[in-house]
Amino acid sequence: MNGGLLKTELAGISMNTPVLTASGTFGFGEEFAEFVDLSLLGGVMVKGTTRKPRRGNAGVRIAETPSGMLNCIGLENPGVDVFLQETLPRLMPYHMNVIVNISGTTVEEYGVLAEMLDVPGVAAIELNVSCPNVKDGGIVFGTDPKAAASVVKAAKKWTKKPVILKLSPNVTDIVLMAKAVEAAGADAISLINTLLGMEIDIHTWRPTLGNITGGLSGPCVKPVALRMVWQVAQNVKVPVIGMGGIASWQDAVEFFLAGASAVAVGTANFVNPHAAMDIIRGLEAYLQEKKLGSIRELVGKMDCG
Amino acid sequence: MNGGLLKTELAGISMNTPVLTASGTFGFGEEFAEFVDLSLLGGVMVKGTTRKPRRGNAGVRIAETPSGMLNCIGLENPGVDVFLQETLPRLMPYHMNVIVNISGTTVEEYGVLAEMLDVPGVAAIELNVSCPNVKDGGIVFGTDPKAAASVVKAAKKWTKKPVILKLSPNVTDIVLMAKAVEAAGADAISLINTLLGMEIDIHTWRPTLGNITGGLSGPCVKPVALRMVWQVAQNVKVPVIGMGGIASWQDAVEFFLAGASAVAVGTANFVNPHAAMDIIRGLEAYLQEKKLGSIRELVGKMDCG
Amino acid sequence: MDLPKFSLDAEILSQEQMAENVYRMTVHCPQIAGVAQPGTFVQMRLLGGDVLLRRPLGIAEAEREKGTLSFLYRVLGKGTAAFSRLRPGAQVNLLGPLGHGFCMDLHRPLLVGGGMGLSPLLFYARCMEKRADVLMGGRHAGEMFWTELFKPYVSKSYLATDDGSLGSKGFAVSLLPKLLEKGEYDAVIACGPEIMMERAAEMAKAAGIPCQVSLEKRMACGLGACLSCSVDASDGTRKKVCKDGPVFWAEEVFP
Amino acid sequence: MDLPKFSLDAEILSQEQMAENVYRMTVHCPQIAGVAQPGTFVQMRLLGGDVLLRRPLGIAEAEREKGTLSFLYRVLGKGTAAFSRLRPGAQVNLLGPLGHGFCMDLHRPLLVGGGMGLSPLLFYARCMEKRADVLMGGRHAGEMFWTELFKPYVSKSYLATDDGSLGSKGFAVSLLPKLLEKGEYDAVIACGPEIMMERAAEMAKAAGIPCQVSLEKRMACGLGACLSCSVDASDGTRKKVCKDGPVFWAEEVFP
Ligand SMILES: Cc1cc2nc3c(=O)[nH]c(=O)nc-3n(C[C@H](O)[C@H](O)[C@H](O)COP(=O)(O)OP(=O)(O)OC[C@H]3O[C@@H](n4cnc5c(N)ncnc54)[C@H](O)[C@@H]3O)c2cc1C
Ligand SMILES: Cc1cc2nc3c(=O)[nH]c(=O)nc-3n(C[C@H](O)[C@H](O)[C@H](O)COP(=O)(O)OP(=O)(O)OC[C@H]3O[C@@H](n4cnc5c(N)ncnc54)[C@H](O)[C@@H]3O)c2cc1C
Ligand SMILES: Cc1cc2nc3c(=O)[nH]c(=O)nc-3n(C[C@H](O)[C@H](O)[C@H](O)COP(=O)(O)O)c2cc1C
Ligand SMILES: Cc1cc2nc3c(=O)[nH]c(=O)nc-3n(C[C@H](O)[C@H](O)[C@H](O)COP(=O)(O)O)c2cc1C
Ligand code: FES
Ligand code: FES
Repeated sequence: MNGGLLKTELAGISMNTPVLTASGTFGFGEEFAEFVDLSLLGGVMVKGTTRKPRRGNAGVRIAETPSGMLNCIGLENPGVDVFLQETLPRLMPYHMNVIVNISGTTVEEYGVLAEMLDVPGVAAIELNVSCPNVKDGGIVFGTDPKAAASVVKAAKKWTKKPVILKLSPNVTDIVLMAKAVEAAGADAISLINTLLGMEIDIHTWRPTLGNITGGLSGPCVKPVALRMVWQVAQNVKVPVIGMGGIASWQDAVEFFLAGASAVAVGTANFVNPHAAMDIIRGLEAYLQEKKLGSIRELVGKMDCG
Repeated sequence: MNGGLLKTELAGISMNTPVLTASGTFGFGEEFAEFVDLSLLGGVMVKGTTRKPRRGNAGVRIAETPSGMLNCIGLENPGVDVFLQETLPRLMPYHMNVIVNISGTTVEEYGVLAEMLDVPGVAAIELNVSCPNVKDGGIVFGTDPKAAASVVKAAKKWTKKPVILKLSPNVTDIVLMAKAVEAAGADAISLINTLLGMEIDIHTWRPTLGNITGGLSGPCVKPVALRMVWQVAQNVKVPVIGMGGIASWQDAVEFFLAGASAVAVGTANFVNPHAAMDIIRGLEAYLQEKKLGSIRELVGKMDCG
Repeated sequence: MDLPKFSLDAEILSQEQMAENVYRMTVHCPQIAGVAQPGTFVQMRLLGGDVLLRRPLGIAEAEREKGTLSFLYRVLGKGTAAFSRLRPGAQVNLLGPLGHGFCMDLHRPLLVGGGMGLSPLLFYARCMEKRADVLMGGRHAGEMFWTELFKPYVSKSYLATDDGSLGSKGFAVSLLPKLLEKGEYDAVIACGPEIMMERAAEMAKAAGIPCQVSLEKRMACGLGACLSCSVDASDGTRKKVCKDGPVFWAEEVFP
Repeated sequence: MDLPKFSLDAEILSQEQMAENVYRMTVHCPQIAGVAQPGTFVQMRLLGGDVLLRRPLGIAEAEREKGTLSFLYRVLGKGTAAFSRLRPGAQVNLLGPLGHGFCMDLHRPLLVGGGMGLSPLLFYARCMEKRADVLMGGRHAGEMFWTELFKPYVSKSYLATDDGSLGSKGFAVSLLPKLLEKGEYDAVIACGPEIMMERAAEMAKAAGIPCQVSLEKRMACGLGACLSCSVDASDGTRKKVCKDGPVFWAEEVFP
């Protein structure tokens, strides 16, 4: 690593590189420790955490689609208590930015979670208001600007950590959502979460997934994600963390040019466990080749003259 | 063709098969006459037609994306007068259902177009309220239930032909849109139009497409299209024409099971000019194998028990 | 203890069709061959095709000296069909070895396998050096190439086919009570359809010996990160088949 | 008159590298070879890979007796890179012949080609049986394998490279005024970068002879249906490069 070129800072979090890993696709980071130098990542957005443990959805949880996948994990996780007592201490030796992705069923629960996670070792919290795979709440916070704003306010009130709001792409007007959460005090915005999709098994005439519908991710969603990042980045002042289908450093460059200050790698981790490392190396070489002194010189530089 | 199995009727239009071709992907049908028996199709949804001729967008108009494509043709067409005087008479010998896809910039214009097209040789009109690639209007009719409803009313008032409303997937609540246009009198609903996406050329730092953003179509969007068809079909009584990424008869079967009464083939026509024929043959063989007497026995039969 | 894991391209040395829709692929991959244990698996990725996710495949043979791995797989859908079209000289990417394998600390295990579940048992039988017997189940005689594969490595083999075209007619597990009667075996090691493994587990329990089973679930990461593959364990916790398994003691996962 | 069109799988007979990133692929496709005209093209589709849309390629050679077609193409992106990895025996799907070719009704045309634009001119030269001369432009000597390819079919060839490593240094069109001076040619047939064709058209006009050009646009359908490829014509109408072209009289499309 030719130190420095990729160093950045986002919402007060200092990052060795602007490449993070997306929630739900990278476990707690430790699962990938053999393939990725976790301390080089901008951060690991850990698996969605809830107040109480959740078993997630029954039945089949993933399906492959053209250049993508559907999932309906349904926020399976051991709950915030186990996270704080067992997981977080285990992550300390990795020296990585741990960004905790949280989901609540009420506005208050986001506040409670935010407060519980206001502890050393947590770099930031990411509010997931858009998990398409759980029935009790969540989805409304992700599609209604007022509800999303109230979730941000609740979290901001109870934590001093940076609060990142993660937007759902399943909306008519992504800019409206982004402006609402910015006004409510979000320190950064990440997007996109998964698109809602489904598959039917034509042999059994039943939905493939246990939850009928699931979240679409992977390269197939990249054009939509990139468009939303571009629209949002132009309209807010807080930094945007772009994600959705990023599988190569070239994809990442597109997101930076569209206005993302950092990117997160999701589904690609399943295809190639060192995808994030490959992207970091590729970005660095690209900056060197283009004789750019910092990744920031790319951010938002798309020229639509 | 083992006659009859695929015969169907939709919004009063009798169709030899429930397989149509999607607007903008099949010209006026004649371009594909060497590869497809046009009279076997349920209908040809011809290229989007407007009151005045349109040149469409400048610059690059298509880009390939993972399992899909972006387009920003921008409704290039010779205008309704040329369509009526030159194109329609030329299509007569093909004995196909000509469904004219129309776009207006005002509610009134939809009425004017509907009236002008209320002529022999036109089987139905399809209202495109969702072209993402033109700036003057269109998009608002596709994302606001009231506006969409008023477009349907205007068209219904001026034509006795069946009126099909084509929904945009770029909305928070597709069911709300569908219910609104059903209540306004739409005889059928087709969905989905393209998802809004973009691509950036990392060599030039410019958007690939002349119009910056474009519409995403092809296999990559199938999971989203199928989910929307399923959601809408459960909530409206009018028939649904399903489209979005259909490339094989297996894909088509999924759409029927999800509740579509007919399907339309779009991007797949570019990949395989006889895609629609292959789908017709595959569906017929499937019905025979399953010992079903009619395609209707598939419609909406997904079992989510 | 987790085994060290590798993610690397491996050259295909041979690809043979064993029966209708069943293939054996052998690849050169000394790193994984060097550490793989019977019951562990790899996540195989197609390079440059239109298959996105990896596909889990058990390891059927690992020859440490030659640095080769073999897989026996059935063509089911898009991924396995694409694998079967690859020719020697082509490459696949392997992530592995993944998960935990079968208990090696046994003196006289009885292997019970059905269909492609026989694949990891083959590797196990070989490591047991004739100390294991095998009870095989398959659909019909055409699939019983397995007999030949197991012959060099097991002491005795028994078999049943659904249609009776080879061996006894019916389910392999039906033969189990009789085989366990003599008290010769110190464990049952089962891999195959879930219903078969459940019955094998019951019978082993009745016979008073332990039983291991190998579960199958759709997998994305294979590393314990995505929770695509989690199952309820008997103790009320959740287990990840890819990481905590795929091999479990029957009582860990069956009620 | 439109040519009859086919959409069919064709076996690759050979694939040779001609220069850095430039390949010649020969396929067996008697149906298209039987009717193709110089200047027409095919839409080539990769079977079973991760490339969705077809890619337009001009026909460089069509041998009616052998039923073969050749393409000369440069690897630019994902599609052409995938083509270049295919080996003899593999198949591609061809849709063609598409569009309208060059005017065959000429006695002594001068062909002006730059880069891969030389490919369709090769087919044309061959049909003209030594009645044509060719003026070739390329980046450097490494790309001038073209000279050898044209030699058997043209009467004279002239060439220029950007770096002067072969032939004259500079743009090929700069040589044009001198060549047209004698009044020997009855038309200029140009294919290459748009700027080159525009200049060639101007010079032909100045010399008082007609000029044809072959346009390049991104294409989806290739059949005149999708309007991916439309361009403004001088008469104010819109033309579809795939169907109305790719070959146009210069005055139809250049101001
Ligand atoms: C630990 C483990 C070891 C395995 N070992 C073998 C083996 O040695 N030989 C063999 O023939 N098969 C084995 N399988 C099953 C094999 O993984 C599937 O048959 C294969 O993934 C099917 O992929 P496809 O693309 O052909 O089918 P598709 O139906 O197109 O696959 C769609 C998706 O579902 C998943 N999927 C479909 N069926 C299964 C299944 N039965 N198990 C897990 N995932 C599935 C695929 O991985 C893919 O993600 C094993 C499975 C597991 C979990
Ligand atoms: C009528 C016609 C004939 C042609 N004949 C030849 C030939 O004989 N030899 C040759 O080397 N090339 C030829 N080309 C150009 C060739 O089609 C492109 O180089 C090729 O499509 C690039 O595909 P890609 O996947 O490698 O590049 P990518 O950049 O990955 O392609 C992305 C998309 O853009 C399109 N595209 C990119 N560049 C071009 C281009 N220059 N022209 C048209 N579409 C493009 C692709 O078709 C694809 O849809 C011809 C083009 C046309 C229109
Ligand atoms: C298996 C899986 C599980 C996911 N779980 C979560 C989650 O718990 N919380 C969350 O905010 N996003 C979750 N996501 C969404 C991803 O973080 C990411 O936003 C999305 O997948 C788009 O990025 P990608 O296309 O690179 O995967 C999940 C995605 C996948 C594929
Ligand atoms: C090149 C192109 C042009 C299109 N033009 C129109 C149009 O004029 N009017 C319209 O309603 N939809 C238009 N569409 C959308 C398609 O009709 C269809 O709704 C969409 O592409 C999804 O189907 P597919 O994935 O099968 O292509 C166009 C799509 C493409 C790819
Ligand atoms: S496959 Fe990801 S946790 Fe098991
Ligand atoms: S490529 Fe479709 S009209 Fe020319």
